[in-house]
Amino acid sequence: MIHYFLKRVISLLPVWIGITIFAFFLGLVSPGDPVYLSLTRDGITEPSEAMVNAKRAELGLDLPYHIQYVNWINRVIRGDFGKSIYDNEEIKAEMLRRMPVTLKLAFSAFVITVVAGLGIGAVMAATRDTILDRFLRQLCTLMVSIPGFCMAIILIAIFSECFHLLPTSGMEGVKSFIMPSLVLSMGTIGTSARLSRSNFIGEISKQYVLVASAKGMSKSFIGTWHIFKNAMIPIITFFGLYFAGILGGSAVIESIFALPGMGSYVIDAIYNRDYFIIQAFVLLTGTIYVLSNLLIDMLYFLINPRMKQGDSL
Amino acid sequence: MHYDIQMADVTIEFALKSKRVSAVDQVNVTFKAGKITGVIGETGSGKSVLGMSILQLLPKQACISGTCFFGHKDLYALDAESMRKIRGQEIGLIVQNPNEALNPVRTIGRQLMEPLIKHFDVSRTEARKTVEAHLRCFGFEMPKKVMQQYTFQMSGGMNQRLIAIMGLICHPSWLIADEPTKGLDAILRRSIYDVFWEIRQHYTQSMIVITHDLFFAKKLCEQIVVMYQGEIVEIGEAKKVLTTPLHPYTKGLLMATPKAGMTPIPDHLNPSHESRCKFYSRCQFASAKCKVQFVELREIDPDTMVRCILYD
Amino acid sequence: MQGLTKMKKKQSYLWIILAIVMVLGVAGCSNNDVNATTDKPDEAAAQAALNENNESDRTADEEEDDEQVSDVADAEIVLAGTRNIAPGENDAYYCSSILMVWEPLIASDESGAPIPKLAASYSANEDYTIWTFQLKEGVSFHDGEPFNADAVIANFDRMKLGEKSSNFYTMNIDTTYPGLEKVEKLSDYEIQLVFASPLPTLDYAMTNFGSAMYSPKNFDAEGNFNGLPMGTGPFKLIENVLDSYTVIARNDDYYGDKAQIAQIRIKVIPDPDTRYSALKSGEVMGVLDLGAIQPVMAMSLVETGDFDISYTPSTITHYIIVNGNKFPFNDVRMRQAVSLLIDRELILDSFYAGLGYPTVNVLNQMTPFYEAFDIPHDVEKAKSLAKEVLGDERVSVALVLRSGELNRYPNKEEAELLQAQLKEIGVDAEITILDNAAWSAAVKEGEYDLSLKIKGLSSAEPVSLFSSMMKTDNSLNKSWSFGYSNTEVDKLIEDVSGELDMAKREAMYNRLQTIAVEELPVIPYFNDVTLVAFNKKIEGYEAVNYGVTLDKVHWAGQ
Amino acid sequence: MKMKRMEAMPFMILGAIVLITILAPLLAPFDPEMIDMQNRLSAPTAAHILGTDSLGRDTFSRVLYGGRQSILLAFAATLISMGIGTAVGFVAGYYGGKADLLITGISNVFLGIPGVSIMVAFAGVLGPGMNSLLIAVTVNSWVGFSRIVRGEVMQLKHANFIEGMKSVGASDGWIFIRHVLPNLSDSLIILFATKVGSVVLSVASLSYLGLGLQPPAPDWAIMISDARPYFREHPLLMAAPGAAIITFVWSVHAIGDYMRDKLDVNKGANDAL
Amino acid sequence: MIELKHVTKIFKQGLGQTQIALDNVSFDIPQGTIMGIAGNSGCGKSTLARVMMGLIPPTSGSVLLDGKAVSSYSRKERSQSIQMIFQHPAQSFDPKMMFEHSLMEALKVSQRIDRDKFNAAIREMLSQVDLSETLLHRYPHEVSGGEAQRMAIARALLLKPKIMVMDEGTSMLDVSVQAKLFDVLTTAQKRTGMTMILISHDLEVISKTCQTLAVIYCGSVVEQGTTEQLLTRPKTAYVKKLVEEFAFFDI
Repeated sequence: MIHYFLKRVISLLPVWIGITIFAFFLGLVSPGDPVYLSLTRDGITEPSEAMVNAKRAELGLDLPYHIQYVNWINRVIRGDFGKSIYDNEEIKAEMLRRMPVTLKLAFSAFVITVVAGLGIGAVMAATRDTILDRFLRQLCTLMVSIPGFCMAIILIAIFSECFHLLPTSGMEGVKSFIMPSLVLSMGTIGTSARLSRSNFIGEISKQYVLVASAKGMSKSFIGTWHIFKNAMIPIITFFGLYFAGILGGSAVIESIFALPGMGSYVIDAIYNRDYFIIQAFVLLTGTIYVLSNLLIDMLYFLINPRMKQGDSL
Repeated sequence: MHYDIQMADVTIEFALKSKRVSAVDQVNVTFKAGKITGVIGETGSGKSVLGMSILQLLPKQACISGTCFFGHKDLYALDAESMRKIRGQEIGLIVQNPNEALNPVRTIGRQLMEPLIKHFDVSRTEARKTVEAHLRCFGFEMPKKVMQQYTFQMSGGMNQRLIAIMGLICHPSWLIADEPTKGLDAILRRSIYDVFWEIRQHYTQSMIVITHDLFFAKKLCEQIVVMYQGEIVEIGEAKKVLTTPLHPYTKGLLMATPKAGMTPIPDHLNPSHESRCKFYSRCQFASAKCKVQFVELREIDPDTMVRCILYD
Repeated sequence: MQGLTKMKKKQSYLWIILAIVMVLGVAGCSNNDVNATTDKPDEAAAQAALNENNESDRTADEEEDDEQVSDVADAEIVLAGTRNIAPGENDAYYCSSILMVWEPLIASDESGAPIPKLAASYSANEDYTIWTFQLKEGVSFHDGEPFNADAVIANFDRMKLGEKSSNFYTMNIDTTYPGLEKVEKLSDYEIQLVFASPLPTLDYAMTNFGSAMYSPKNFDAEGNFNGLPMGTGPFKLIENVLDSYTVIARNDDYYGDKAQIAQIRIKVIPDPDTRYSALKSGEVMGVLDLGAIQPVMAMSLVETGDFDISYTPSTITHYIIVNGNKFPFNDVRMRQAVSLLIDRELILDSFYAGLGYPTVNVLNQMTPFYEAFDIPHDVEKAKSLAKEVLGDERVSVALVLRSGELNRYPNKEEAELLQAQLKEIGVDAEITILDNAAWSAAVKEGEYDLSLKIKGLSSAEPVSLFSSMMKTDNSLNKSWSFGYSNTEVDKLIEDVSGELDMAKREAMYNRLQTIAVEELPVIPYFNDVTLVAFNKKIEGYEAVNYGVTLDKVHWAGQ
Repeated sequence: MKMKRMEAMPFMILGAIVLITILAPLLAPFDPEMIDMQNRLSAPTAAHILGTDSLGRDTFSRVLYGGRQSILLAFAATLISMGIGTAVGFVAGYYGGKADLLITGISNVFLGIPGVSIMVAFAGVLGPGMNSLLIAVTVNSWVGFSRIVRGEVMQLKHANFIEGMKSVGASDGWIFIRHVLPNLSDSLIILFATKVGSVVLSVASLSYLGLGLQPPAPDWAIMISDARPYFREHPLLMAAPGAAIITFVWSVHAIGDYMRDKLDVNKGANDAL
Repeated sequence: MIELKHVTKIFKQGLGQTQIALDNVSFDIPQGTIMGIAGNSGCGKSTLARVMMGLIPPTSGSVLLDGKAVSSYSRKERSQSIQMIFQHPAQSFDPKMMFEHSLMEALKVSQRIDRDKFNAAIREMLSQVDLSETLLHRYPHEVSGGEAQRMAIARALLLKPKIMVMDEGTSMLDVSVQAKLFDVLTTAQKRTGMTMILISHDLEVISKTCQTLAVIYCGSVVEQGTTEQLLTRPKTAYVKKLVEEFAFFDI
């Protein structure tokens, strides 16, 4: 088992390095000068040429790119993400403050997607080709096609303005996470429901299901113990990648629902060409992607015994 | 007290998207308890469909008419719950390709214990003991170790024996085997024969073996039913049917075996148009009468029947 | 052997549960210590904020306790701001002057002129090189420290430590107090500033952010705040969670008239539409800060009957900035044509619900030196002027918008209207929205022709505006590529800062304004207002040129 | 291949929308960019069927024109990413070994970068507008195609008919074009349909953030974000473009799902995702 | 004439594990003879077939076709000298193409016959394998196993190969269909005089059709010789057991 785990880690290392390189150069390539922006932040003062250069030297932005990259990497390994160029806030503190918000949002969206996705998928597979199946299929397609921000505006208009049930924004405990996570997960519920339906149906036609029913096992027993576990294998990979994806993708939702998460933080950073924040963010999401990959492999390893036998994936 | 399986006027059709395909056409047959009956026929003869319909294991699109009495119960009329009780407990099934018959992500032990716990709701430890006994009986030296493992860790032969045990674990009075020798090489074919011999000694005499392998059937079975395009063309005592066949199709089949020089059955000997006998277009002994006269299964002597006007 | 299966099964369940716990743990624990780091010294407040934040039902009883303490009339009022109104220690002023937590030596009145605040009175010698301030007595900071000459000197020492950036106004002693030599304590309540060169309008520069006063014990070695700000204002800042909310409470021993409400909580809702919904659903009682609510949405709230608005002229002017280095706007006639073409009344009525004052004067009205000019609108004259420049062909120009301001102002609609109108004078404008960084880069390199931009008046003293907008090769003139240069203007700007005689100074400013109106280095089109909207359940919520009268706010009927 | 009426609907709707977008100049009663400040924000009238927006432009004409940019962009970007993805996927699947390792590594890197930040960064780099969106979307979605193609090619490689073709003397290129591509077509169509749908949505959210497509040419997403201050009194301003986007994306996804269900039926399980 | 000289094939299975598929196999088949290769599943028969076809390179040793190494032939030259029939008939054709199109394509690619004679050649070949022309407009999944396999044989014969390899060609078919297939094959072989190599686990089929025989176990040739000699006087224990297995079902 450990052997397999190490093999995966080694294979994911170059990916992580690739992500750091991509993150580093993503920032540098974009036009606009963050130093000038940060000095004219209050919209009133006008920095002179000398002041701008002095600050740029101070931040080490005038060094050749590869040296900047090396400095950045060994700073990052020590856990110091440096300060934001725009308002020289300590990036690590800012991220630690914002990370739990995005994690809570991402995790609640993830839970909703898994529960709803698998639930609907299973129902569709069980009631295959009935009216319910067709209705649910259309519902999934519809859920995938509604833009997130439209859904957000409509939900706010209904639940906050008319019925005063849910807070429109802010961080007042669980209530303020209901609408955002619902909107964030809606698109993926549609996709994951369709995926699990395909997989469940695929498994139903397999030989071992015939054998199990020939043994006199009940439909529900076969469903839970036999089909579910087999169908889960490809679905885990989908959910794993989805979880890594949410972190980057919730910027719009976070700005609408005024949740101080990573998404809106990085969008502002990109507006202000705040290289250090962009690099830190992409590095973070890259690391989480790599970690979630490992997590998927571990879960995969546990659920799919074929792996234990050392078969190559 | 073993019951016979009596099937009367059984017709099975599949309602596919565009058209209805008929697989079994007006079959009347009785499988006697305590006897191994071989159902022989080529691909598309409906033998598997007939066998599977007994346990109602056909896909949803199949529509079955006629009756299939198992003792006093008509299996076709049973509701899902009572049918479930019969499966595994009274009629066991051994499926076709052994390597895909077991759930790859669940240990063999658990899959074998499931029916015991479900049907007789015995405790887990007791179920485990019975399974171990069966495993030992089928030649597995270390039953405990095997129960931890998974089907992909087993060889073809071992998997065969496992699915046999799976079918027999609840000591059903009847056993249906669907194409046990399909695509197997010589060694495995022989080991499957030993497995059936084992079953015959310790478990049950009443078996239906569906196969296209004539010699395997000849060696194993006592009674043989030959099917062609959904109809039964000949029934008889195994040795007799496969050495001195009556129906032209059975004769053709035997001539086509490698031992008999592999002479093929001609495809379009006589111009075929609506004729009563389905084998008319490929039959050497075809005559004008065959086209006109309605042919049904006639009894020549107590346990041989044939569907051909030659024997009127 | 037998145990093997059981153990193996258990092991796999263990793994799965472990994974879930780990993920939950990361989310949970990082949440706890995070709040603690925000305000290091004030551990208790952060812990309170954390508990309240986690259990939503807890917040309900939290409010009840407040109620038991003071009667229903003093329940906490919740307002919504557009950005972090208290950016924290790294900001030069910790929080905006809107919160009335800290007070300056010199404040400004309605028209933007300087009035004494913590400095009871002040005077300068005749060549304006020595300014003496008599400080208000009997005033103390929120942490109990007395407000006296030593406290003022401590604040000046902090400013001397170097420039500090801020979201509101960069604190830089060299720009606010150029040539300051000495800060002397004459007596416990009197200080004197000695300058190398004459500074006739120092009091204008010192208004509001120019002379913010904090308790001497409020800073660490480098001059950053060592905790919550300790000012002298009618409110004390008791709690601040970045990007979530800021809570200010009444300062009971305030020397002036006390605030009429016990506690105000200001939430941060950056999205304009969500802010609107929060206001409409009664979740917040009012909105404040720059661009709090767009006029159109404010009007739709007023129509519902249970909301009201309050506005007052602000220091912000809306300009159409032009690239004076490139044809066609390097020709003054073209600029005049555009100024004549645009219908300022129509823009204000359609997009700003009439809340704004049309102007052609580059100088904002919030300064005593402001001169009103009549606003010509003559499309035919505009066409003839344009024909003189363009002849018969048409020219295509780039109209660039800054995405940062789209949330606050209907710039996109204004641009599309401008685009349609420009077609009439042979100018085909192509609109592009650039994010802040790309906009500054494009504008600096002159890769644009027209853009819509707002500009605030830094201080009531107009010289800084004129020099940045009109002086050849100077700040905005250069970095926004106006390409405007006029020798008379340059000479005037040099002389005016040295001119001691107020009457002469005013005449020079008038001359500058007339030149600006004729030569239009940049095309101003209206002076903006500070607009706030509030729920009729509260009263005394009026807009002042920078912020809201927070100390006069109270529940209706109290 | 007779389709039941219900199944044919998405094809008809998509066809209708594409047709309307192409014929917009003929169908639209008004010039979508003609400003008429007199009757701003008017309710639906005989002339203006769906009323007018804050600048007095006719909402109905703008909805007709609204699809042009986003549909064109979606189809173009997805086609390009399908091209790149299929080629790369084929090389990885067919030749395997080192090429496969390298390509999987690179695609992992692309997957590791969050989609939105790539798009926003590219919009910043090249300035907003069609070409930067095109590149941003392509960079973000080619990986999806290459992973699916790689999986399918690996399965196809062992099918006898590929070895058969080799033994008949066909070159790899011939096999790719004549045999691999047609057999991939089912999964590619499914992924293409779903990708077009998701591209329209991600471009819409980008335009919502202000970095997507540029005014004044009408675009559904921009119309929605412009209508935000007015939508409570004039719901049509947001409902019309919203409905347009949802219908278009729904029809595209429905086609994708129809193909997948057809594929599921005759090929057993297929995780075309 | 096809000769195998000490052919060995080792597959790498990652993590350093290797699996020996073929171990020092050498034999030669004179032109025009029919040779059988028997062995149980998993003994390396299919690998041997693919090595002979030149589809997979041997790890060591060489395969000579008329004296020249198979690997030195270009794909086109190889296609004109050796052809193969696979185990799964429906899978031997591209599911998206009608049979007519597949046959035409085979002719076009191999350029064995010039373009205008294509139709005639196809019609003539179909009659040889006794298939009706209506099948040309059908898809692979619309015909029976037997018909598809005969179509595969037609495609192979159209290329006029010197050698035809059949890898378990009939194991998926019914007895009567198998008989029909071999009937077609043997008549074609007599007509063209090509070499035929039948690979199967079914000793009976091979004994009835092949002159010489080689038995393979775990990748190495256990015994080799004329069919009659191996069946009646098997030397090695494995072959004895194999023969016994088949005889078991005869009584």
